[in-house]
Amino acid sequence: MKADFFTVKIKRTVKLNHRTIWVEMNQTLDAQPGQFVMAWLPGVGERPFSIAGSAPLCLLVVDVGPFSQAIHQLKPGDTLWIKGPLGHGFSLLGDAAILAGGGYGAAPLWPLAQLALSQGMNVQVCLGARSKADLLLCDAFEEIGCELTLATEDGSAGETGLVTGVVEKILKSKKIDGLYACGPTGMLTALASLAKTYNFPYQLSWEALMRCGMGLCGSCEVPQTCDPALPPGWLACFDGPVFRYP
Amino acid sequence: MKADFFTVKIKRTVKLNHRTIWVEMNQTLDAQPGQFVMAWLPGVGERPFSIAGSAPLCLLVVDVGPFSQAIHQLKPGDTLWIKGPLGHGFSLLGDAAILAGGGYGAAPLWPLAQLALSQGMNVQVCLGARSKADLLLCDAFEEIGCELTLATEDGSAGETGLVTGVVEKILKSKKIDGLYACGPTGMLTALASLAKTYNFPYQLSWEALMRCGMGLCGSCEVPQTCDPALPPGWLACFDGPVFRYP
Amino acid sequence: MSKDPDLSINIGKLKLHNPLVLASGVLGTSASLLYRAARSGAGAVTAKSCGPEARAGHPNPVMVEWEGGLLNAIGLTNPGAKEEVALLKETKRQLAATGIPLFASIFAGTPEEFGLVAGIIAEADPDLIEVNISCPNVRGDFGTPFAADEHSAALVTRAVKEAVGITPIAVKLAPNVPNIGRIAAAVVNAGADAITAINTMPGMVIDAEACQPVLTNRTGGISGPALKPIALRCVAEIAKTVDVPIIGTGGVITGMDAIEMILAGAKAVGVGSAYWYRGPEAFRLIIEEMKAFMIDHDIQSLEDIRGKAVRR
Amino acid sequence: MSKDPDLSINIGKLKLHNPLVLASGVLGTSASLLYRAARSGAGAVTAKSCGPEARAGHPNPVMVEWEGGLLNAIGLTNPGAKEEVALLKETKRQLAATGIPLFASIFAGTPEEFGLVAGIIAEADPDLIEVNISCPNVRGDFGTPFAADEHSAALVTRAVKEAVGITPIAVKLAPNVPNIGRIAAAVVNAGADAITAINTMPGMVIDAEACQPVLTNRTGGISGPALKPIALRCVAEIAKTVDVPIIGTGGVITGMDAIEMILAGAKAVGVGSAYWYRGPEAFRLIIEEMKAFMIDHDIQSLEDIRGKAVRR
Ligand SMILES: Cc1cc2nc3c(=O)[nH]c(=O)nc-3n(C[C@H](O)[C@H](O)[C@H](O)COP(=O)(O)OP(=O)(O)OC[C@H]3O[C@@H](n4cnc5c(N)ncnc54)[C@H](O)[C@@H]3O)c2cc1C
Ligand SMILES: Cc1cc2nc3c(=O)[nH]c(=O)nc-3n(C[C@H](O)[C@H](O)[C@H](O)COP(=O)(O)OP(=O)(O)OC[C@H]3O[C@@H](n4cnc5c(N)ncnc54)[C@H](O)[C@@H]3O)c2cc1C
Ligand SMILES: Cc1cc2nc3c(=O)[nH]c(=O)nc-3n(C[C@H](O)[C@H](O)[C@H](O)COP(=O)(O)O)c2cc1C
Ligand SMILES: Cc1cc2nc3c(=O)[nH]c(=O)nc-3n(C[C@H](O)[C@H](O)[C@H](O)COP(=O)(O)O)c2cc1C
Ligand code: FES
Ligand code: FES
Repeated sequence: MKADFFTVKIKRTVKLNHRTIWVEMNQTLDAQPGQFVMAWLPGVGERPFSIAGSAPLCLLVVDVGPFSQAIHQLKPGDTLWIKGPLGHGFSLLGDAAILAGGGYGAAPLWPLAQLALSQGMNVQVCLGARSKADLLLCDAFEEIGCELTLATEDGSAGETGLVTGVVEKILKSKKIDGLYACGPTGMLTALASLAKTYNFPYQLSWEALMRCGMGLCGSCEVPQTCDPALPPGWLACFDGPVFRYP
Repeated sequence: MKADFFTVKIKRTVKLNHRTIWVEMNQTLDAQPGQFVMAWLPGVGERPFSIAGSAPLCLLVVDVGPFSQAIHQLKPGDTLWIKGPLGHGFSLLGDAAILAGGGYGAAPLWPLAQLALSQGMNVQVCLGARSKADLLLCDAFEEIGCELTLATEDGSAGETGLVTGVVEKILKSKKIDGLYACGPTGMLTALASLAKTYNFPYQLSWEALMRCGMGLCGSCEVPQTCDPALPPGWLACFDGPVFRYP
Repeated sequence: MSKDPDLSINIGKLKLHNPLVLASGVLGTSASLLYRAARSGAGAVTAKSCGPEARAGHPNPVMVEWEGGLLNAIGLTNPGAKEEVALLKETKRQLAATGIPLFASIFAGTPEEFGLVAGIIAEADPDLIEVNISCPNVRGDFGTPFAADEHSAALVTRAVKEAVGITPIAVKLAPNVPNIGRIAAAVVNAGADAITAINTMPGMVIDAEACQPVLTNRTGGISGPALKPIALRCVAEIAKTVDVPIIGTGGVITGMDAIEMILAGAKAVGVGSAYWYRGPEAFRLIIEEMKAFMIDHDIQSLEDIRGKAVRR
Repeated sequence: MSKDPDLSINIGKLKLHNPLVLASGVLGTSASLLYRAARSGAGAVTAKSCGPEARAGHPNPVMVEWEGGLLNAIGLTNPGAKEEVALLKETKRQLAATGIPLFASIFAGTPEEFGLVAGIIAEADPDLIEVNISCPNVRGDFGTPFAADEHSAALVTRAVKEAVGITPIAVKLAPNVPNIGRIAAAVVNAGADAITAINTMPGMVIDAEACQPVLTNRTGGISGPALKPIALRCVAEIAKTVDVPIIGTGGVITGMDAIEMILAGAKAVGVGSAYWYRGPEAFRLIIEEMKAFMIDHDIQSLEDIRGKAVRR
């Protein structure tokens, strides 16, 4: 790992929903699913993004503020500055995996699903969002052969409620060797306790405010209040973003 | 090349004559014949020495002052600090070589002779010194199969006179593809003009006061007065020590 | 090869089981991170510098790696002195069982303010208070660092010393001064119990493609390998001038680096960027390498070699 | 892709066909070496600094490479001002046909002596005289460098300026100061026509095995890659403060480095250690890389990007 920036060019962007784009670059980045990059736009800022594809490098970007908006403005041929891959990703276990994503948490699950399928694993994907329009990559997961279950808070697609609900149902009903998830902190905290209740190995990709991205500044510590299984002083950027338990 | 010091241990030292030792280290140094090292003894100083052997690293050291004297004091197991290999060495041409050494100039010729013989070349070695006791490595060159001619100023061994004299005789009498020499500046200047007279390719390993040993300080410039064929600003440590002509 | 070499050292009355001190600003932002560093092998840990008020720090990018080291301009992100007291107390509680000392670190905008912050922080009863008069990343707000001249450095030292009573203080110096020995002498005369040397060296990394400095703050502080020869020179110069313990800091990544720092005259050795280069095992690896060197060279205790490379 | 980019620059009335200047002390010890550098692609060449009297310099080792760069303490080896005049005259003669400017470089122990040396050197009629008030390697003899404070720096500048008449002078500054912009302002006010920034950064490389600093002089000056971010920051700070041409020097090894230096505000670019890293073709390689970058980015002349990375 070397944490300096290099430039990539945007090859194309694809609109995924009203506020989300898929950004494909003109080059590959050797990375494991679950690792992330820091993306820099000079004069705008620098933000962490999950690696949503590595050959070529792809990011999935939800427009939530100034930086993500600026990414949405990029055109093919424009330059983006990348530092990474950073952190540690998922590592697959056993034959049957359940992948649970909340919002843009689908991003790191996409390369993970591809890898799992290529290894002959059975892959169950559960995606949750506020409403149907916010769901991401559903068709994509289905097309490559994942079993897909959806949950929306407003019931506009799949089950009504949170993704944790559908995950719990599956954990109860099927033989699963590992739970892999990425999404908002609340969702991950719930999944962690769920997995412990059912005594499942789990790997959760945590979010936190990233500053240095290099395990030095302490900004991205995920406290044990999020998951009591986390060791004290666990850093999302350096130890994670993926926390593996046990 | 990286110009920092590393340590080697003395394996053994062998007395070659009243003021010269052969120093064998406990490790190899990948180098071409004609390259040199800077040897450092903390508290004593740092001086340039030709690489007299590279597997293992060997130096030939004449006691002429404080530093070389300190080297003479070293015992097996003692530490020596080495920076190198530095500079550019000899490169062999054709089938028949004449190697001319004055004093410790025999040092870089020794690995060169070995290399030349291993390539099936005919190797003629001419060594010169003040008197018989000062000649170096004569038996060694002969044992490995070089033809040897000697010259001493006092006539105590070989021809009486300078090594340039015997070289000239050979150049006149034999088909030689290249002249390789190392020794005092005066000898090299004479050989350069000799070689030009007889229109021979030559490679001379020049000496100069070395300070940085890295081609930066300018101390080791060999002026065109030594050999008009030298390009302006020629540095023994960086461009040389071996100057190849044409 | 006989007995295990002794790596313990003293800073005044403080005993450290090894000389490695987690440098301020690196992972010292919470009790759990300080605890983690302590558990992973540090001889003492320093909290991130705190000032009078909470600061968010600079916007991203705040850090970048370049060929020879790192450059950061975090911008002294901290929760303010009052909050910091709670953090330090909790840290002390967590560290109690380990016996590993906790150093606080403070900065401020005027000597008086330094005194105020020091007074507040002293409530948490840290084992030592490091006085950061040398952060290169807050110029805009705080003017030229106090470490820049003897007079200001001494004023700050005196103000802090008066405010903290018996708590020992270390003053942290900057490398970008013409004569660091003089600054060291001034702060020692003013009451510093120890000196930490050095803080980062001001630098700038430019991305030609972007036509901009990489850090949002434009300039930042150089740490890591490129800082080591600068730090060694500063430590040697300070060791020549004053007699207090020096926490030699800058570019210590390996056990050999730590040994060099001690040869230059340091008593303890600060470790920051090594966390990036060697990961969470940094302290343990450095300790092992120091021990191996000491065994190889038949060195019983660090005191035997301290300052040896620069003694005439 | 249309026409070849224009790399020429002016320093006052001097025209350089490209911005690369052979840095003082690197291969500037003879007419033939300066001629060689000029022929190998430099836009201007600077002779090794010369002082009032001949100096042999420090005993070996005088130079070592470390992980991030080089460290040297040659010790201002020079033949003394009188001899230097002959060297410079011969160099001018050899360079005449090339049109490549020759810069002299001087140092001394007092402002008056600086004036004297400058007066002697001016006889050789160099195109510019660089005033080295920042050599870190001669402390013992010459005390803290004049570059350390505004007042001394200005005194030297004024003395030299008075002694040399119309010959332009560049004052060479040191990185180990708290506020290099202030020193720059002082020397410009005192008459400096240009600024060279920076000289090497003081440092020490210790060999633990030897229990000693590697250089006989113990400390030396850091040059090469590790110096670049320090130099960029200094150049940016100076460019913000004064308006004279800056010869940005420190760690320029590639064309990209040179471009960065210009983005930071430099007019010309000093090149020293690159000779070690890239060999005698250094100038030519750097020029080619600069041109490639300029063509790629549609930059017609260096003036279009000078200071662009640090302009607000
Ligand atoms: C490991 C990791 C992976 C991520 N992967 C993705 C992804 O694949 N796709 C995606 O759209 N988003 C991802 N994010 C979140 C993404 O970083 C934020 O959406 C983005 O930073 C928003 O910046 P902004 O300027 O647009 O909005 P802002 O207005 O700056 O912030 C909006 C929200 O984004 C988050 N945020 C802002 N700055 C940071 C920061 N430095 N570090 C972490 N979070 C921040 C905060 O929750 C904030 O409230 C990821 C975050 C992390 C930590
Ligand atoms: C490329 C090169 C290869 C050499 N190879 C050998 C060798 O294989 N065996 C050997 O015995 N000697 C060799 N020498 C010479 C060797 O460097 C000197 O004998 C040695 O430096 C003497 O140091 P001293 O302290 O013993 O003597 P001093 O009293 O310091 O010097 C005696 C003489 O050695 C020479 N010398 C001193 N310092 C230097 C220096 N820094 N650079 C060059 N010459 C110096 C000068 O001619 C001086 O008059 C070589 C020199 C060069 C330049
Ligand atoms: C990310 C980062 C943040 C830092 N923050 C502080 C700080 O808040 N206070 C301080 O005194 N030094 C701070 N420093 C400087 C370090 O304490 C240390 O002096 C410097 O990094 C050199 O040591 P190193 O090379 O081991 O990192 C910081 C350094 C880094 C890398
Ligand atoms: C071997 C060596 C000798 C030097 N001698 C001088 C000198 O005599 N006068 C001077 O002003 N600078 C001297 N310098 C400093 C250089 O001119 C330059 O400022 C410094 O090396 C940084 O540039 P670089 O990184 O390109 O080498 C010397 C540098 C080196 C490496
Ligand atoms: S973002 Fe700085 S430690 Fe993780
Ligand atoms: S010894 Fe310095 S240039 Fe050769």
